[in-house]
Amino acid sequence: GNNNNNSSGSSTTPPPNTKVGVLLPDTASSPRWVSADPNELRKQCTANKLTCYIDNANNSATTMESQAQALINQGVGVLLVTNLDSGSGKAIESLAKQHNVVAIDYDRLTTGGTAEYYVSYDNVKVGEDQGTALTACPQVAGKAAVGYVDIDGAPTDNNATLFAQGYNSVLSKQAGWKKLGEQTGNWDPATAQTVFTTMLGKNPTLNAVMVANDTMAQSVINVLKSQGLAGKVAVSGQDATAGGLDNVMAGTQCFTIYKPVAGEADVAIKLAGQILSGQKPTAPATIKDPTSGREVPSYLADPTVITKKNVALPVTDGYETAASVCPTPALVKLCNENGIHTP
Amino acid sequence: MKTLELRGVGKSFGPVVALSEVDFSAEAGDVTALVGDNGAGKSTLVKCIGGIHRIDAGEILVDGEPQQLHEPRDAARLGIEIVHQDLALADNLDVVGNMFLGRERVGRLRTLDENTMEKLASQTLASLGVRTVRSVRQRVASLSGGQRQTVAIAKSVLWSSKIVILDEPTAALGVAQTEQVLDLVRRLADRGVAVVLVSHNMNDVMQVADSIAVLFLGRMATQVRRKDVTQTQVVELITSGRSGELGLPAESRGATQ
Amino acid sequence: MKTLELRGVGKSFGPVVALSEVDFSAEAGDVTALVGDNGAGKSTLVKCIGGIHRIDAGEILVDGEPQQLHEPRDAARLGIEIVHQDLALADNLDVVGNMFLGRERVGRLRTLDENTMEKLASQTLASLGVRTVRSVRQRVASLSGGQRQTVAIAKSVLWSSKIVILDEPTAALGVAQTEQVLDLVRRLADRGVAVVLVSHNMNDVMQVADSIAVLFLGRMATQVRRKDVTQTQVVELITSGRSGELGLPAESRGATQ
Amino acid sequence: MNAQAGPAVADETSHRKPVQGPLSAYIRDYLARLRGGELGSAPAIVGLVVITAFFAIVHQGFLSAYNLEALVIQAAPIIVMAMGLVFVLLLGEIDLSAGTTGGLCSAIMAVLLLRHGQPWWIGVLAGLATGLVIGFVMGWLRARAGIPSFVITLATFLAFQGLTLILIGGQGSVILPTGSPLISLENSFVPIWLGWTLLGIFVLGYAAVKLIDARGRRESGLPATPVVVIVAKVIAVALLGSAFTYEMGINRNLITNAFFSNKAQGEPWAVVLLVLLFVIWHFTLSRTRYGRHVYAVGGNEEAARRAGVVVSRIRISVFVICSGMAAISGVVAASLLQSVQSNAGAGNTLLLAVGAAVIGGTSLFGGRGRMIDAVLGGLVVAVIINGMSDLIQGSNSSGYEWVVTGAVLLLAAGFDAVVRRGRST
Amino acid sequence: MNAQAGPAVADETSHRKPVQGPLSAYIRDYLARLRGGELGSAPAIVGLVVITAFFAIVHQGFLSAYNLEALVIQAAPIIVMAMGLVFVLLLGEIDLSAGTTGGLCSAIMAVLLLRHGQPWWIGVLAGLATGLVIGFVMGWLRARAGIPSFVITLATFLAFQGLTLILIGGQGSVILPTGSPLISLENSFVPIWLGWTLLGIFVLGYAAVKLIDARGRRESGLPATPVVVIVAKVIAVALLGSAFTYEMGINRNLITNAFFSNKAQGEPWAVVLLVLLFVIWHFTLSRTRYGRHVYAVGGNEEAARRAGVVVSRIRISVFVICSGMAAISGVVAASLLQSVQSNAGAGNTLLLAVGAAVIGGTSLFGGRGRMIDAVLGGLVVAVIINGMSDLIQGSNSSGYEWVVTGAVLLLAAGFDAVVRRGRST
Ligand SMILES: Nc1ncnc2c1ncn2[C@@H]1O[C@H](COP(=O)(O)OP(=O)(O)OP(=O)(O)O)[C@@H](O)[C@H]1O
Ligand SMILES: Nc1ncnc2c1ncn2[C@@H]1O[C@H](COP(=O)(O)OP(=O)(O)OP(=O)(O)O)[C@@H](O)[C@H]1O
Ligand SMILES: [Mg+2]
Ligand SMILES: [Mg+2]
Repeated sequence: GNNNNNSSGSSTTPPPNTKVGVLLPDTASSPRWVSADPNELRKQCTANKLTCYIDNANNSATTMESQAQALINQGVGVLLVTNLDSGSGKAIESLAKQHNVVAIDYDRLTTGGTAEYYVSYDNVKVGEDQGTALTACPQVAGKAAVGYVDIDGAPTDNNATLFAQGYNSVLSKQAGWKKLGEQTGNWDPATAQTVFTTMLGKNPTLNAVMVANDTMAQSVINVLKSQGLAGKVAVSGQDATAGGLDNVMAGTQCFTIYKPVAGEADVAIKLAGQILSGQKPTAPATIKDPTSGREVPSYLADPTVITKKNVALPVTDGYETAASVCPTPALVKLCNENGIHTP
Repeated sequence: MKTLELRGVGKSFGPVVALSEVDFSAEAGDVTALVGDNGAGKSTLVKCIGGIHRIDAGEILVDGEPQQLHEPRDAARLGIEIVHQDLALADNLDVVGNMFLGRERVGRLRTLDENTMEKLASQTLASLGVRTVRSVRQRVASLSGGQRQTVAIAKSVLWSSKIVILDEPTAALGVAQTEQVLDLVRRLADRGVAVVLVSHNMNDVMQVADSIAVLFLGRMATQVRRKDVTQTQVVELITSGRSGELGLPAESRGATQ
Repeated sequence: MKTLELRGVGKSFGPVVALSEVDFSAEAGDVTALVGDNGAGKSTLVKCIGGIHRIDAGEILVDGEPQQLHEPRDAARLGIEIVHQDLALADNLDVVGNMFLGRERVGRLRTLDENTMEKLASQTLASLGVRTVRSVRQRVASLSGGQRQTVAIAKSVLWSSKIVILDEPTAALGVAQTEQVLDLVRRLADRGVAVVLVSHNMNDVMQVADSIAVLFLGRMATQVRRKDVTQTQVVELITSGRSGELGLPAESRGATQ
Repeated sequence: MNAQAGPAVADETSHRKPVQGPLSAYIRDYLARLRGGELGSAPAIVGLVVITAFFAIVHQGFLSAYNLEALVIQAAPIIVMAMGLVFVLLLGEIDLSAGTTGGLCSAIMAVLLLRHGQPWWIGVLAGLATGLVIGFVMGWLRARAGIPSFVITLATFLAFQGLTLILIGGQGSVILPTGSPLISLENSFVPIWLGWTLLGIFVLGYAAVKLIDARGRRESGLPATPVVVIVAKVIAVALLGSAFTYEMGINRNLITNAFFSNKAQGEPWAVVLLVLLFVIWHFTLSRTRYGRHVYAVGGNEEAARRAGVVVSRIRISVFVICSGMAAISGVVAASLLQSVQSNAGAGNTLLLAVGAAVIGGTSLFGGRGRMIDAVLGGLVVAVIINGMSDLIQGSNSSGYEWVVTGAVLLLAAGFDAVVRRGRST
Repeated sequence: MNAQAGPAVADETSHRKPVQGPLSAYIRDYLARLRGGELGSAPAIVGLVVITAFFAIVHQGFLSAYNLEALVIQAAPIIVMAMGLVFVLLLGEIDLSAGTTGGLCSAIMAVLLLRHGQPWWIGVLAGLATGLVIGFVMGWLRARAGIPSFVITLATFLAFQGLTLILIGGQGSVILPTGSPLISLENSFVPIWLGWTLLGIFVLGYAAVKLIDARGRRESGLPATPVVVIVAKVIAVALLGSAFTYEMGINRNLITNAFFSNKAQGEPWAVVLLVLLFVIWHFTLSRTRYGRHVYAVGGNEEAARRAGVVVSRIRISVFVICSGMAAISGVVAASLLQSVQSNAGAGNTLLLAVGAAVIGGTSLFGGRGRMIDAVLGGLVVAVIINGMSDLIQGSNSSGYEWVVTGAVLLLAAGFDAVVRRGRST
């Protein structure tokens, strides 16, 4: 029981090695990797007097591997890894281990990997929250019979599988809910739009659409709009993007999932700081790695479901700016009605 | 028995009838000249024999045996060696590479025997009177028109073949080189090869040919022994398909068009 | 004043010296024959005049004015029209498209005036004695060697130019067509055009030329009036660079190699 | 015998076919050309019909007005991009970056609209201008610096993907303002009466051009397409157009209920854009000096150069056209998705557009290709993608979908190749 | 005058250069060829040196033993794939699916290993066999059915991506068993003594081949490379090899801490594989009848056909080689990542490999290219990617990275083009 009060390490003398490497996965699965995470991580690093090197692998495992090599070459002592998949994640972690660098799984668990810690939101939980929130949408709440379709993320992305596992476990248990189709949108709006156009053509009376994230939800809403059905059908989302929040305010999207980056970033960076200063912190929980059965010391945060009621939260948190959520006069008006105040 | 014989050969390109009912023969030891106006079908005939075009009708016999010629390889297997009018040389290979293409010499470990090939190439070119090819290691893209022509001819004489067909071999050649090639043609025939020579140059034709075949608008006007005709008659046959008793019957001329 | 004049022109391709210190001139109303062995540098000289190759040394004068020829367009602008030995035709265009390439006629709305072009193309071909081109709407890829040659020649006579250069124009042509082209050459000269004719056929050269220039291994052996030499002398000049008093001084022969 | 002057030599030279009534001669000629391998669009059309029939059988509702509209608007960005690519391919060049160029241009447009409050047309103009400048720079690098276009456009493919990401930034996507005319392009419809009027104008124009052509040729003493054939073609075009316009006139709303009854009918505006672009570029390629020069450079660059064509200018121009069309394609795609993503134009966008042109009959080696190739090939690709999206279900569906898409693409191309077979030999 | 018989005509014919000592003649000749534009690998080498120097300056640690090893193992899959692509490109064909073929083959290997408990070599053989079969089928479709290779390989690009996804399934990746020799390929190191031994063998072999060649030519009375030049070349190769082997002998571990303390030294096994593959294919292309025929078909297919080369067999064979090398590349990539992803080989894999071959000097239009192109170009690409990943930091770094990678690629190619400039005209 060393200490899990993470802030205590920062007041001691600066550690000899202050370099932390961060490997982020891509730009398509969620916009968070483009600026939210880098910005927050950098902020935390500065606060903890650490030097952070942040890379994004652009959805290529080989790129991530080469970035890992480069960071290790920089002399980082701790490597935060948001893997693209467990395989390449494991390779990077064993590489790190080979070169005496401590790896932390950031946001995504590398199953079968060798990371010393796991800092994340629980992705199955995210999926479950999505499922539960969908059943609570006004369009379907209390209905005896609900027809719905799934539009999943890219099957190449393990997280998409975990999300789907989460929401399907909830939805399949709902009495009267009938799945009319399940397709993948590949995290790609064009694919999602093509797929949903066909789905709607086959099932014009569907009541709910379980979409894995906000970007693909936009495509679903486009199609619904063209049929005058926007707002009549419950549509889910994830990531609390500006567009997603707009759609939630407009009522065309039922909810989105907000995962405040700060909740992960500050924990991870403080942990890194402690490791660099020579400690071996003890995590508050463990998660069982389904592949190796190893109990991975974990720091887990909870996601928030954003509906029209609490739509202002991501903006007041600073996760999104009011300017990007409310770019046009019409949206400014809507924002003001919903408690988002533009300067 | 004729070394090479064509019977009733026909060939069309879509709507264009290039050859129709062509009979033609070439005998060992003879130089057979194939003449005709531009577009008469000479090169098409040569390409049919070479397996580049498939014939639509008729048959091609080599040593009296009907043969299926679908690929240039088929022709090569039968001992037919051709220099085409549209010289096909691989511009990215050097002179040696082109001359031995398809018949490279190999040495130990089945590696190319470049030294032997290089020597043979130089010798053959020299024997054709070419003095201006600076190096046989030069890529053929950089050769002059006549030099390219010589490389193509040299390629064909490197092998002992039964039938050698030359489609306008001297068109691009200088005075001395033309003499050498005509000389070569004569010597090949004397060695017992059946040589077919396509040419527009009546002097050359009258000088070396033993037999003359005249194509007119895709039809064979006539094939006669050299000694039975005069140059004027041949020219008349070429331009009008007919000369006195020789050639196509009057009513059929131009019907193929 | 000479219509076309070259002074001390030199051109090398990497290690290969194709032309060195070449002087040459052609006058309006004259047919100037340019002869030489294979690889002597005739086509290279023509390409230098045509702006296809840039010269390394010397200067090219048209009507006494030194000119920079960097692009074929530059030559065309000066009224120089050339039929190259390596006929450049766009195989994917038809005969009309090729003959008018770069100088298409346009009609209303700046659209191509296909009808006029088609008529003119047919007429020009007919005037060159070509009877076997089935349609001027045929793609040139399907033409015979001689037909391609005729299209290239026809292309050059469609325009009134000051200087016309023909690089072995009759090489692939039949007897009648050759006559037509030689006739054309004579008529062009008579109309005051400076015509340069590259040819290996001494009969043709002696028949139409007013002046003869002989290239030997990249150097100009001599340029003389037709009437001052015999055919034998010209052949000697071609093969050895020298004939009696004419040609390169003995010690310099072959030095360019 | 002077060609410049002599006018009256040989009409009989150029056409010695026995005259036996213009119609039967025309048909005989056409069949002979078909046999000879000059197939034009026939294989692509047959392929399109076969694939459509296939999906119409296995996927009920495939030919409904609802799906037909979806198909057209999904095909629009592919077709527009393929049209631009035809120019580049005609020169034997490639533009790997057309997809990301479109993405970048639409991102610039979206950012101007939403972050700088510009009106929509300024955004579109800025996007288009960007495309043209990009094309000019790439063309210049190819023509003057002599860098292979594969490498140039591979570099810009990467760079523009990055620029789009930087522009769109952390939001993942920028959503276009609702109600903007931009969105209408793919999502609102030509009034039915206007649709019929436009069809009428198109058919009349087509007829007029064909008839004037034929008259011109007859007046010049050249053989012309018989009037019967022209009339038949015009009627065919009119019928096809009418069938489409009629089906698009049906209300496509899937459900109506007490709350809600708006109607979706009329053809999408994108169709008008497509027809317009097609007519312009088809005209350019087939009837202008410029188009002729493009073919000439693609067929034999040296021949074109010797004929006085400024090859480098042609080369630059095709890149400009291609990138400009890519920009338009980007705008159309943005209209379709009502938003611009940070990865707009990446992925398979470009490959599908090139595939469309090639399936249509355009050669990758230059010199052969037409505008109609882009349209027909684009439709084939769109039909495959649309038809496929229903065929396979499940969260791992994309795996099977890729496999089947690949197989169908191969079948379509194989069919095409077999039909064209006659041409070789 | 009979060429078959007549042996003794004209040695002076083929070489009329004034003899003035073999060395100075050799140098004069080399310079003249350089001036004439026959640059061989010079531009790629200079480009490589310039880029490396650039990164070594802006990015301290770029030339460290650690990074050099990383660079080599990252370049390995690209180089292997580019080697295979050179064959296809030499024929003017393209294989868009090389990347996903590699992915599919490695997926098959991984699945055999992990789900069916096969030993590693069965997995590798199965993967390789799959590659060869794929290549054969694609080659057959190209050569016999006459479908353009762009379309065939676009279809297989999609289909194999789908198959890999189906095989690997929704977990995103399959992890190779720890300690398998497969992983060692890219992740463990040749013992230092063995490294030096292998280098010695390589240098001796190189010297032997060059000297035997020269002797053969001299014996045949042909001009040969002077011994001085050969010795100089051998020394250069030996020096370069020694420098590399020496640097790879340094322990590359940068830090030790409470958790672990390992050593990393010796060159990666992948280097041995690369050298082996290079020697085999270089030999095939430059010294066998087959290689000569590949060049001939690429230079002028018709000429090759007329010379009796079985063009379709050559065409099929290059696809087989390309796909086989793609399979090996897939295995190397799997070894690098110690796992196989469900999107293995997709994305930019193929474009980068083709880019490598082209930057090295291989033409996309066929007929021009060598094995060394793949190696040098692959190194250029790997240096850019490796150098870049460190250069740019900050939010949106991935966007900037794309942009800068594109720009550097363009610079490298532009440099190459400018150097080669002399050749045109
Ligand atoms: N692009 C080039 N690169 C290298 N060498 C060249 C090139 N073009 C021509 N040569 C060389 O220059 C010399 C002259 O060639 P040119 O084509 O001018 O000869 P020519 O007199 O026209 O011969 P021919 O009568 O055979 O047409 C030849 O030795 C040829 O090999
Ligand atoms: N591939 C082809 N497609 C269509 N027509 C062709 C093709 N090849 C040749 N032709 C036509 O066939 C006829 C005969 O051509 P061929 O080349 O055999 O003539 P030729 O007698 O060799 O003439 P030349 O003396 O000019 O070489 C010509 O009218 C030509 O246009
Ligand atoms: Mg011929
Ligand atoms: Mg010449």
